[in-house]
Amino acid sequence: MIAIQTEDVDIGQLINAAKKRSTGAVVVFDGVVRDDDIREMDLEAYEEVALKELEKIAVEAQSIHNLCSVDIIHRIGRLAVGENILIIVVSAGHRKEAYEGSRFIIEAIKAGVPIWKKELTRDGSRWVPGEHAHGSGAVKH
Amino acid sequence: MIAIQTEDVDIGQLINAAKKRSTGAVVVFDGVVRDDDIREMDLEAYEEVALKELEKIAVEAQSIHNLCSVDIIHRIGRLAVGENILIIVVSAGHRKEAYEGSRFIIEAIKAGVPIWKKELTRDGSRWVPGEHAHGSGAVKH
Amino acid sequence: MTVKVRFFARFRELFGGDIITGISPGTSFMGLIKEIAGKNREGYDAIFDENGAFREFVILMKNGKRIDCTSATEISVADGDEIAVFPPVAGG
Amino acid sequence: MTVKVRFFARFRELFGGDIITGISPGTSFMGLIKEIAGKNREGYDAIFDENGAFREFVILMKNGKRIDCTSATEISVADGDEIAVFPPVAGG
Repeated sequence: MIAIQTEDVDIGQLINAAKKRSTGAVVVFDGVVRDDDIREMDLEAYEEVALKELEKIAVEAQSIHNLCSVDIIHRIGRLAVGENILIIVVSAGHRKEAYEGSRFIIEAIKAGVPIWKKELTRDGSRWVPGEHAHGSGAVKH
Repeated sequence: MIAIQTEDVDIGQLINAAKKRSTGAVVVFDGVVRDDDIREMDLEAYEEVALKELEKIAVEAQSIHNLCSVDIIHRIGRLAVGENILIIVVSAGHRKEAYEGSRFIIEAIKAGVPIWKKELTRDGSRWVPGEHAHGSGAVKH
Repeated sequence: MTVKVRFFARFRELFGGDIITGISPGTSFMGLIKEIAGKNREGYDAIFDENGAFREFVILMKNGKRIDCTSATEISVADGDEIAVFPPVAGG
Repeated sequence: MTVKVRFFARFRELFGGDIITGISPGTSFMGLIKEIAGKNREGYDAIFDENGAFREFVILMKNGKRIDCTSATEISVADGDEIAVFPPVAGG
């Protein structure tokens, strides 16, 4: 399941579905709204493009890291502190592949998928700066 | 929660409990019985010692990798293909700490916690060789 | 000939999201954005520097593919194109 | 004076788990294990090599702490000690 959606997902169910006969390790990454003195977070995506990029990243991760399965659910909309933002579930034969595949996916998302976050603080709001703060003049993708 | 037990756990519940105000990332490792042409797996532990070592590893991981929380549940007894063997849930402010803390824990468990696995195949059984196949003459611990 | 220009995040707040606009044949990517941005001083300054070049962090897409800012003057837009302009991504 | 000797995994299968045994004062770690293992040819061969030294992979513990195989002749066991002998761990 690759999705950009407002709804949360049941991680336990995703883990169960990720298990294949050849699965020896499942790694879950759950990105959560952290309380950096904020009330809530507002997430926005260039949805059609972001979804395609998530699908591409999933295929790449699966092939490079020999994964049995990949799920990526990125939430958008208004989220409270503690809510899930991004859930990545990967399964693999062995732990090394599962950890590295999971990490590959989150780094690729941070680097290039058109999604933005705005933190709503007590007295206003601020856009979260990207970790890769360069535009197309500098980015290889 | 640090435990060696026969019962399974609800990973979704562990994830929820792992979220603190300062949590930005939760990483779950779920080690699963892989179908290496086996029917089931039998797990055995030197329980009192293994539990103490898991507790020590959790404390170390928390301090080295700045984790908000650590859960380690290692199951023992008879497990079928696809069942959870080991569940590690860590939470941290940021993803790097969460991934590295999780990996630190699994590697430490593989290296030194007195737990053994026997695979039950169609025609017999075999003990799973450890990844660190040296006794106390060689191991630094 | 019409194209859709989409702004996201901070730029969406400045320009108000999607803009559908008529263009004349041969309009360059750069020309199109300048024309739209020119109507909004704050928006213009967010995207272009004092020399009228795209600010280094600005990301451009044409039909879902990234466009190098430096080639924006050479690339022309065609009927039905979807153009996107946005600041650095921050998903995950 | 009694001690408890615990075997795990393959060694448990060979020796049958926990053994509580009386020892005489000054018995070394090595002496204790050899005495128990000597009653079981297959078990003895699993733990000791042809020179009577612990096989390289054998792990020893006294009261939950690892003991270096090479010092097993010098270390003596005392009343109430819990000794453990096991093959390489394979948890996780």
